[in-house]
Formats: sequence, structure tokens, C-alpha cells
Amino acid sequence: MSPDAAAPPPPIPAGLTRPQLHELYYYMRLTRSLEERLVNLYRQTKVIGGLFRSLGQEADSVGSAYALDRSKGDILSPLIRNLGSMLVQGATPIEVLRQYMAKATSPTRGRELNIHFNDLERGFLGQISHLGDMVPVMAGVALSFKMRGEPRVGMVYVGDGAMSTGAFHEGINLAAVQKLPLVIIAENNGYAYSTPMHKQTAVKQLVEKAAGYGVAGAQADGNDVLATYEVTRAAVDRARAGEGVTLVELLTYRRRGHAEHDNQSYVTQDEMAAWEAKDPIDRYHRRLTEAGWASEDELAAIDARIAVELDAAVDQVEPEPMPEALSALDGVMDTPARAPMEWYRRLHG
Amino acid sequence: MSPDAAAPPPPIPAGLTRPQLHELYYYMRLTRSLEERLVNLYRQTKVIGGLFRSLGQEADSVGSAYALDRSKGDILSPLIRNLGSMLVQGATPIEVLRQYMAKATSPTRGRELNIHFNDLERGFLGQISHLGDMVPVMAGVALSFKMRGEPRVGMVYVGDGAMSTGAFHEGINLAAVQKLPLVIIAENNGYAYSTPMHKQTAVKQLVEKAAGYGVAGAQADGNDVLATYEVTRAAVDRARAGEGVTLVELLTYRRRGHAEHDNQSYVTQDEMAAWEAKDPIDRYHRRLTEAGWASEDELAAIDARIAVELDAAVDQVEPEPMPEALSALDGVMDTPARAPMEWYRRLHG
Amino acid sequence: MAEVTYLEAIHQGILEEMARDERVFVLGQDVGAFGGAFKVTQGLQARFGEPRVIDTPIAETAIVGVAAGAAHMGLRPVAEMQFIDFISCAYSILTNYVATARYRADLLTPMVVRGPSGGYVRGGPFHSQNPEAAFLHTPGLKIVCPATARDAKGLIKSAIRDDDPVLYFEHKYLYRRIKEDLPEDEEILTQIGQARVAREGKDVTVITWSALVWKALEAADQLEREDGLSVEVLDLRTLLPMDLPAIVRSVKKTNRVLVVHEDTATGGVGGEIIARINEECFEWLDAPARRVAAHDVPLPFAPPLEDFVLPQTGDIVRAVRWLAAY
Amino acid sequence: MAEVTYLEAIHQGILEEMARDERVFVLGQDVGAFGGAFKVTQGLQARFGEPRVIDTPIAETAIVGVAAGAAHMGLRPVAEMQFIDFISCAYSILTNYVATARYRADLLTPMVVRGPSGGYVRGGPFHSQNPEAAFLHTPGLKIVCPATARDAKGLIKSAIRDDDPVLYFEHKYLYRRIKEDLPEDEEILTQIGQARVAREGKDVTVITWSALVWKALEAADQLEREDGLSVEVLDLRTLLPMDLPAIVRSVKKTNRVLVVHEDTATGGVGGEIIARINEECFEWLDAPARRVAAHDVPLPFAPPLEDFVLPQTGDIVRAVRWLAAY
Ligand SMILES: Cc1ncc(C[n+]2csc(CCOP(=O)(O)OP(=O)(O)O)c2C)c(N)n1
Ligand SMILES: Cc1ncc(C[n+]2csc(CCOP(=O)(O)OP(=O)(O)O)c2C)c(N)n1
Ligand SMILES: [Mg+2]
Ligand SMILES: [Mg+2]
Repeated sequence: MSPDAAAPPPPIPAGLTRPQLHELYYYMRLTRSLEERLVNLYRQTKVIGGLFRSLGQEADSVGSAYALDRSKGDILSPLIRNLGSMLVQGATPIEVLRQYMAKATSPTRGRELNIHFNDLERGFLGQISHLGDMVPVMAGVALSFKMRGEPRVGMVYVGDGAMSTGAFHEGINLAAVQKLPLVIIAENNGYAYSTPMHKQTAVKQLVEKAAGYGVAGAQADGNDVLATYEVTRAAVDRARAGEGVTLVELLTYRRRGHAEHDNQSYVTQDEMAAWEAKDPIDRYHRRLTEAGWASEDELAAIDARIAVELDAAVDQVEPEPMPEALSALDGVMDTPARAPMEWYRRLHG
Repeated sequence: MSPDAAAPPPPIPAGLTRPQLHELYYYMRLTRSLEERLVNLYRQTKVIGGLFRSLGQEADSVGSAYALDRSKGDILSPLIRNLGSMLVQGATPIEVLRQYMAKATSPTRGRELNIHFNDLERGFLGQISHLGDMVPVMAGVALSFKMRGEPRVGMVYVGDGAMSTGAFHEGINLAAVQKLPLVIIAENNGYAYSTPMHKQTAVKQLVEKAAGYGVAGAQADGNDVLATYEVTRAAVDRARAGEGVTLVELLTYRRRGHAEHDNQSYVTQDEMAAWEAKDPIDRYHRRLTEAGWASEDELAAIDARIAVELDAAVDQVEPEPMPEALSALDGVMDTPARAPMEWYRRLHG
Repeated sequence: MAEVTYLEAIHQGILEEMARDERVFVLGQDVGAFGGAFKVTQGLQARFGEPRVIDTPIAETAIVGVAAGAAHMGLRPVAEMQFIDFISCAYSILTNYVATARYRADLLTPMVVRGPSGGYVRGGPFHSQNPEAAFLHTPGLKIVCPATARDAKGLIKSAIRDDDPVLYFEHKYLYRRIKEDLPEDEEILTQIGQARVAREGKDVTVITWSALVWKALEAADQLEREDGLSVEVLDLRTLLPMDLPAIVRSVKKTNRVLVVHEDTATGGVGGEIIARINEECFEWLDAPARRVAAHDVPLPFAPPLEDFVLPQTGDIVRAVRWLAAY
Repeated sequence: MAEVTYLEAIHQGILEEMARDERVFVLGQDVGAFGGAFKVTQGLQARFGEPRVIDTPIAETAIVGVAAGAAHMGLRPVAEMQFIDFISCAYSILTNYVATARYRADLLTPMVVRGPSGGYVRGGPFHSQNPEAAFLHTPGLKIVCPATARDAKGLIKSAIRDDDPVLYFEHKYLYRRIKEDLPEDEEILTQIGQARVAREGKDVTVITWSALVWKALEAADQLEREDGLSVEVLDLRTLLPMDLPAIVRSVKKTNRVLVVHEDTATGGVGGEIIARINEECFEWLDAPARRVAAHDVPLPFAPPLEDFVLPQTGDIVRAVRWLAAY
């Protein structure tokens, strides 16, 4: 036993406990490993539709979602790249695999793609593709908290691109006027598909938009999970205390194409290299071990646990069937409960 | 002749000339008098549809529009209360009377209401009712100036209410990114219909929204025509110099209901009295005479000229016919040039 | 019994549901202390408090989105569009988010979007619209269009209780023009999806809804007086889901059918109705099913133009005569 | 002659018009250096410069509004919706501002709004839509839906030259799946408003457009082989204004008609077509005009579900047999 090992680890920031630090690591690693499994399945053409990575953004998803209090019934609405946020709120790898492989057992029974699914009990409301819409919708969720006097908080993610939509503007403005318990996470990952931020907005930082709505603004290094957690947690506490909306900008970078098919012809190698050096998981791994908050063995054990978990999940989901054709007619409305089968399908020959 | 009358008048601000000062007075007075004629016609049920007043807002319309340069081909798009801006750009009382009375001779041949008409040659593009849409449309007009390298400027008016629309947000943001020669006049008249500003936005002043778009912001007392002109003129010059968008907030007050039918039950007498005391025409009248920039007689002569002008206009327009029914089918598209007459109108008996 | 206008009937319906169910709340522009542009929500804020009658910014997408989010959480929002023409600003979130919520994600979204629709009021192209056709091809939505004070009340109450999102299009021309004695004791509920035979007849069926029900009835009287024709007037009341059995029943009885609506002809709801009739009643038709609908132009403002573009009673009379003589 | 894909044909059409007329410019998300999500605008920015190929923020209302303003000033914008599903976000400004501009204010608005539409690609409910029905009842707009590479090129060129606003709906399923030899020397222009007889026949008419033209042709071959039926396939190409004479001509020849479209049945374009046929060809119909269209649900994502919901070749075959046997 070396002498300096005796030195006590520094105090843990942001009022977190050692197990919580490990949990944060677990969710970040789980996010990345799950996506890596999906890439393999995608290459084997077992994924239906596109695959959207959050490589390099795991910290902003996990750190921000972790600031919510599931026991209090907080609810978030993610973007396509917030797989980590979904996992923190209790979505399972099995559900995500089923969604991507369009299984009958998937949360949407094969009706919707990737992480477009929800469970209000566990605290996540899936997005639709039309960017911006989830901001007013989550404002409505937060309004219900306020009307009922519940100490619950809503959180919604928007990208540098989605903030250009009218829906974002209308939603955040109404939430600001109503002083709703809503935290808006502005994920600045540099690009909207191929479009760099300077072609999306004339501001240098997304947090500058807060002033125009009379809401609080905050910013954190989105590749630092603890900083992300701390800043977001303060916004969540403000919301719960009835102090209204906060716009939290998280600075990060999209290290894969918009979707797997996109080779990112529009980014330079230097830019990419600079951000690879800031990988949020490597950084956190170093921080944990250097501070003595976790040992290499503990973290390796978590990695191993995740590998086992995912092996089992993939093995379970792969053979599962896709939905029955006829199920497509169910549940468009409460009444009638079933859409009619078209006449031409009832013909013979 | 009293001795102080000999004292030379103070220098005229904002690089304006004496005739221009008189012209500003003329347009403000013309706006109010024309609306007063319309009120009479409205009471005689000769106006079709609603009547929208700009009482107390004449200075913000006239002062801001006057900052444009018609000889350079600048174009503005007004709101329903910017009758004064239209007049400055060359719209005539006769055209306005024809619109309000739905005459065949009206600029829209009876198809559209009140000041919803345009003449790109003279430099005004009429709005549609859907608030916010004119912001992206005028951004497109300004884009054409930029693409062709023309030293022209576009101006668009939005109210404290219209700024809550998604269309406003999308339009100003795109204009900001493209650095378009566009001046956005944010008319803060305290209300959107019955809704006070604090229920419309959480900011205290509309100009605070400029920062969120990375555009310049400016503010002026909208009831002071010279201050309005000066501030707007600076924004117009910036735009013409290629420095991009400015959001100009003009502080004023709507002294009549949203439309004539609205009795403003939601406004206190004190609030109203305070703003009546700030009447922009009375103030300007006092300023002109006290500074010796105009004599009582000169201004009385302008008032008289306007009265004569409007008598003639009303006399001319009143007897004019409404459009022929069949004209309703013309000009929906270039091809076909005429919408078909429905079969049931071709039947006899 | 008390005489109630169409407008008052809508007001009563909302008020009764708010009193009955605390989950019901109202949001929209100027709906609070001001009571709304047409005073439909007058007095509701005074009675139920500001949290349940919310004045919103001018932001139709936000109004609908907020309503949807609140509805997911178990509330029952009634969103007002100040004029229904502005529902177009919420078209995307209504058709993409709200309409699909149950199907794609098992999300309950019990909400009502209502507002003044329709012309004949010199409103011009942007204060006279009838938006039903724009939403008819959207599975997941219900669309109701009351013609009478009783149905105005019965349908708003049923819409608020319905577990699906409902678009409630009220006709501003009818607001104060029609009155009806409505019982104060009994609860009035009109079942969504059920048409109403507004007038029995055997020679020709006129299928219509909203304000044009009244012109159709006028025409029917005239045709009976002048031609001895017996015209059946079917008031659809609900456009989605449509009461096809009621349509088929009437057409198989009269064998001649005219569809009358206020929106422009091309792409209007009439096309769908005639296609269904053609599919279900082909053998029963003694004459082509025809439409009386507005001319294919934006609705102009000047009275002679508006009166020309929109269907009038005389048009229905001539069209029915043509069908009867076919 | 060179073999050209449907995608390449659109690209060529835009490129040729930009080269021919400097007033033409392109705007949309990622259309610049990136060349667009599907590469339709690839290389245009390199060739014509950044001012004429503008990358925009994610703001469909702004894209359409900016295009309209520029068009008023004499430019000829071609606006791309990254997926046509997002045109819903510009629904209000398209139907209220753009479509009415000429009528209400004598404003010229020569602009094109185009983008990838359609299903059969596992895109799910928000990347597979066919929005034509939403715009069909909007006087002032034109709607085109090419099925072939030749028309893809001919219609985009005509749309850009047209003085009215044109919605150009291209089908992403066809992008790289169909090829055609197109002459390089001659200029290809397809007249807007003109249908095309894709296959001559005398027993039954199938009216369709876009991707389903190919399924209709497949079905026609099978019906000829297996049943000896002669099926005429009419490719509408333009939905607004519709080529009614071509429809009437074919129906009066075959006396039996099937309308096939990809959008959901209720409220789809098929209803309007059948209503017109009923009005114009009532005496010539030997069987009810019928529709083969998608089931009335949001388009689900899983292959078995999407394949069930959307019309397939076998459906057309069975429906035509039913009509022929009627
Ligand atoms: C209203 C709308 N327009 C266009 C799109 C197409 N689209 C999907 S994702 C995307 C880029 C989003 O960028 P950003 O908001 O920054 O999120 P990120 O992908 O960077 O996480 C676009 C343009 C869309 N989904 N919705
Ligand atoms: C999109 C939209 N929603 C609602 C309306 C109905 N409406 C017309 S004017 C108005 C108030 C406008 O207030 P503001 O923008 O402040 O202009 P002001 O009347 O004060 O000049 C409203 C709500 C509209 N015209 N457009
Ligand atoms: Mg981004
Ligand atoms: Mg105002």
C-alpha cells in the first residue's frame, strides 16, 4: 500500500454521494455501449430506419436528466440524441432495442421509431420529429403541475437548430409568462445536420436567448457531467421553488454525422480531434479515479456489468417478432377504437 | 413685434428642414383627421367591417416611416394601426376611404379590408390578418435588395402582441443570420386587444428581445415624432450601410379600443388620462410653435388644407359603386385567369 | 325553458362542464376578464378563477401544445382560437402531434379546440374561413359543427367529455341570430358522430351542416310551397367521424342528393361525402350527386362579392329543382 | 441520351433553370455545400455561389415567407422542405399569405416549394407523408406530383417558370429506384395541368399519380396476363388545377374507374376526383367509382404495419377485378 493512497479523497461536489458518482458513470457508459450495439445491429441491417448517435454528448444527457427527481414525478422530453436522459429516467435498453428493431413488443408496438416513446409514470414524454413542438407540450405538462400545486418539474431538450422554430419561441414565451416549473436544456453541439451554428443564429451563445424571454439563463460544459449536473440542478431547484423557467445551455459536440449515413464531410479533422480529446466518458473516468472517488476496478466492474446486461438484452430482443399487420388498425381514437379495414382488403382473388 | 420673437429659433434636430417639420405635422394631422372622418362614416354604417384607430399613435407611425427614403425605393409593411406610415409612403386618403367602404375603385377592388393594400412602387406592402407573417415576408423583400446589391431598406411593424408569434421569431432570426437590410419596428402600445404586455411577455421592454437574435436594439418615445424619426433613421442608415437588422421599440399607447366596438373596459381612467396628456399631435404642435419652427397660422393652414382635402375625398368616394359580383372570379391565378362559375349559378328558375 | 342564443348555448355548455369537472379549463387570447372577442367565455374567469381561465399570448401553436401537454396529465383543456382562421397557425402541431398521440404513443389527449368560423359577415378572407376540409384527412381528430343552439350546447359538452381531441367549429353568423328554448333542468348532450334529420322528406336529400342547415331549410320550405317537392335536410353535425349510415339511409330513400357547404367546392368536404355515397348507394342514385359550395376563390370582402361567392338559398332551390327534374 | 434517375432529373431541372435565369435561387436547410438531405441540390452552391443557394435555419414559415417576399420583388425562389412532412409548419403562411397574394393584392408570387414526400421507405409517421389533400382546397396554389424522371425534370422546370406558386411533391421512394433515358439536347418541359395516359386501355381506368403510377402499371400488366383485362392508367401529374377533361375522356371510354392514392382514404384527393367523375360522367358509369387508398391511421413504422396500411399492387389488382366483374 503506497503512502499517498492514504490521503483522503477530495470532497465530492454538488452534494453527490459516491454511489451517485458511480451511477452517473454507469448511465454514460450504458448510453455509449448501447449505441455501439445498435451500430452493430445497424450494420447487420437489423435496425429499421436511421440510427442517431450521441457519441461525445453522453454527459450532457445524463448529467442534466440526473438533476431531476424521479421520486417527485419530474418529467422530461428528450431529443433524438438524449438516449442517456431516457435511460436515467428509467427507459431500458430492451425497450430501446425493440424500438430500433420495430418489434411487436416495443413500447410503441412498432408504430414509432428509435427513442420516440414515453412513459409518464417513469417520467419521459417521447418527442415527435417536428422540432420545437415539445416545448409548448412540456409547458402544458408543467402547467398541470402548477395548476395542481404539485412540486414537480418539467424538462425539455432543444438543439441549436430547433431553437429557430416558431414552436420553440411560442412555447418558451408562454412558459415564461406563466412562470411555469420548466427547465429548457439548449444543447449546443455545434451543428444542425450540416448547418453550423452561425448559419442558425446570429448570437454567439444560445444562453443569450434567455434575456429575450425574461427567463433565467445558465451555461455549463456539457462534456463535464458534474458541471452539467450542478448547473441543471440549480435550474431544477429554481423551478421547483416556483421561480419559473431557466434556459440552460450545455456546450458539447456531435462527433458522429446527423445520422449514421452522414459522413460529416462538413467538419474538419482538427475540430473533430479537439473534441475527441474532450471525450466526456474518458474525462469522467480520469476524474473519478484521480480523485479517488472510484477505483479502476470498480469502473471496470460497471463496464462488465453493462456488457452482460446488453448481451442479454440483444439476445432477448433479436428473435422477437415484428407486429401483426392487423394491429395497425387499433387505437387511433378512443371511439371508434378501430379504424375500418379498407374494402379492397376484404376482396378475394 | 415682441423682443424675444427676434431671438433666432433653436437649430432643428435630426438634420431635418423646416418644410420637413411641417410635413411631419401634416401626416400626423392627416392620419387623425382621416380616421375621424372614418368614424363618422362608421357611425353612418357606411364603413364595411371594423374600424381600427391609431389615436395617440400617429407619431410612431409617421416618424418611423419618414425615416425611410422613398426615392431610394425603401419598402415598409404596416400593421392595422399604421395608417400614418402608409400615408407617408404615398397611400392616399381616397384609397383608404375606398378600402373601408369596399368600393370597386379601391386598390383591392373590394377584396380586402381597411389598409390591407399595397403598392411596391410607392413602397408599401399590405399585411394580412395573420400576425407575424409579414416579418419573414419583409425579410424576403430585404433579401432581394441584398442579392441585387440595391441600397434599399425594408421596414416591418410588429406589435407587443404579434411578437409572440412563431412567424415573428422565424423571420427576425433568419433576417439576423443573413444580415438583411431590415428595420423591425416594435410598437409597444401597452395592449394586444385586451391583453396587457405582462401577459404577453415576461420582459419589461420589447427591445430586450433584440439581444436574443444578435441584432441591434433601440428605443424611443413613440409619442415624440422627432425622437421616433431620429432613432429610426439611425436604424435605417445602419441597414443601408449593410450592418443588418435593428429592432426599434417605440413606446406609445392605444387610446381607443382594439376596434371601434371595443369600449376598453379593461383600462383605468387614470392610465387613459395620463396618455391623453401625452398626445403626440398636441405635443408636436406646442414644440413647433414654441421653438418657432412653425407659426400657429402655418399649422392652422395645414389643418385647413387637410379638411378641404378630406371633404373632397369623402365626396368623391361616397357615391362610388361597389364591385360587380362577377369580378369575384378574376385573378386567383395567372393560369387559369378566371375561376369557373359554379354549375348551380348557370341554372335557370 | 328559457330562450337561449347559439352563443349563450356554447357559453352555458362550457360553464356547466367547468362546474361539473374541475379538470376542465379554458385558455386563449383575451378569454379571461374580457370574456373573449365574442364574449363566449364571459364571466368564466370571475366564477372559476384565473388559473382555470387563462389569457395567453398570441401563439396558436403554444395554445394547442400547452393544451395537449395538460391533457396528457389528465386535465381537460378547452382552447379558443380568437377566429378559427388562426387555427391554421396550429395546423402542424394539431395534425402531427395531437392527432397521432394516442396511436403512436398511447397518450390520452382529451382536448377541445374551438372558435368562430364562417362567412356571410363581411369578414374578408381571413375572418370568414371554414377549416374543416384541412383536418378531414387527419385520423385521430374529431370535427363537430353545430347548427342549432341545442347542438351548440350538446356538442360542446360532449366534446369536453370526449377522450379524443375534438375540433369544435362554431359559426359566428349564428351566434346571435338564432335562439331556441332549452330546458334548464335536463342535461343536454349531443352524441358525437350522429347526424340529425332536420327535416323529413322523400324526393331529394340535402346534406349539410352549420349555418347552411338554415338556408337548406329555407330552400326546402320554398320548394314545398312552389314545387310541392318534399326535401329531406340532413344536418351532419359531426364531420369526423362521419355518420355514413344516416347518409345512406336518406339517400336510399330519396335517390337524389345534394351536398351543400360553405367552404370552396374543390377539395372541400363535399367531395368525400359524394365519394362515399357513390361507393355505398351507386345503385340507388337516380341522378348524379351534386354539390353547392363556394366558388373557388379566397373569400372577398365587399358585400356583392361575398354574396356572389358564397352559396345562397336560391342556389339550393335551383340545384334541388335540377336534381328533381333529372 | 443519358440514363437519368428521378433524383438526378430534379437536380438537372433546377440547375438548368438557374443557369438560364439568374432570378432563380434555392433556399432551405442544408441545401448548400451539403447538397441537401437527399443531395438534390448537390453542387449548385459550388456552381452558382452562396447567395443563390442559401442554407437557412430550421424555420419553414420563414423559408416560405422569405421566398414569397423575394418573389414579389421579381426573384424566383425554389424552397426545399427537408422532408415534405415539415411543410405543415408553413401551412398557415402558404394557404393564407402566398395562395391569396394575387387575388387580394395583385401580388405576383412565382415560387416553388418542393421536397421529398411519400412512404414505402420505413420512415414512420413523420417522414412519409403525402400532404396534397391539405392544400387541394386552397385556391391560388398549384400542386404537381411527378411519377417519371422525365416529368420530374419537366415539371420542376415548368414550376420554376410558372407565375403562380407551385407545390412540387417529389416521391423519395422513386429517387434512385427509377431511371429513364433523357435527351441532353432538347429542353424538357411538362405542361402543368395536363395528365398523361401512362398506359392505354379500354376496360377499366385507374387514375393515380406519383409512386402509385408504377404499382398501377404493374397491376395492369398482371391483369392483362392473368385476366385479359385492358386497363388504362392515367397519371394525373398535376392535382391542382386538375385535368378534368382527361379524366372524363378516359372514364367515358372505359365506364369503370378506380382512383388510387397513397394518402389516407378519408378526406384524401380521391374524394374530389370521384365527386367530379360523378358530376361529369354519371350516365357513363357501369360501376361505382371506387378508391384504393391508405387505411385511416397515421403511417406506422414497422414493415408489416406500413405494408398493411399502404396500398399495394395486389390491392389494385383485386379492386380492378371487382370493378370489371361488377
Ligand atoms: C420542423 C422541422 N424541420 C426540419 C426537420 C429536419 N431535421 C431533423 S433533425 C434536424 C437538425 C436538428 O438540429 P439540432 O436541433 O441542433 O439537433 P441535433 O441534431 O444537433 O441534436 C433537422 C433539420 C425537423 N425534424 N423538423
Ligand atoms: C396569428 C393571429 N392570432 C390572432 C389574431 C387576432 N388578433 C388580431 S389583432 C390582435 C391583437 C394584436 O396586438 P398587437 O400585436 O399588440 O397590435 P396592436 O393591436 O396593439 O396594434 C389579435 C389577437 C391574429 N390577427 N393573428
Ligand atoms: Mg445541434
Ligand atoms: Mg399592442
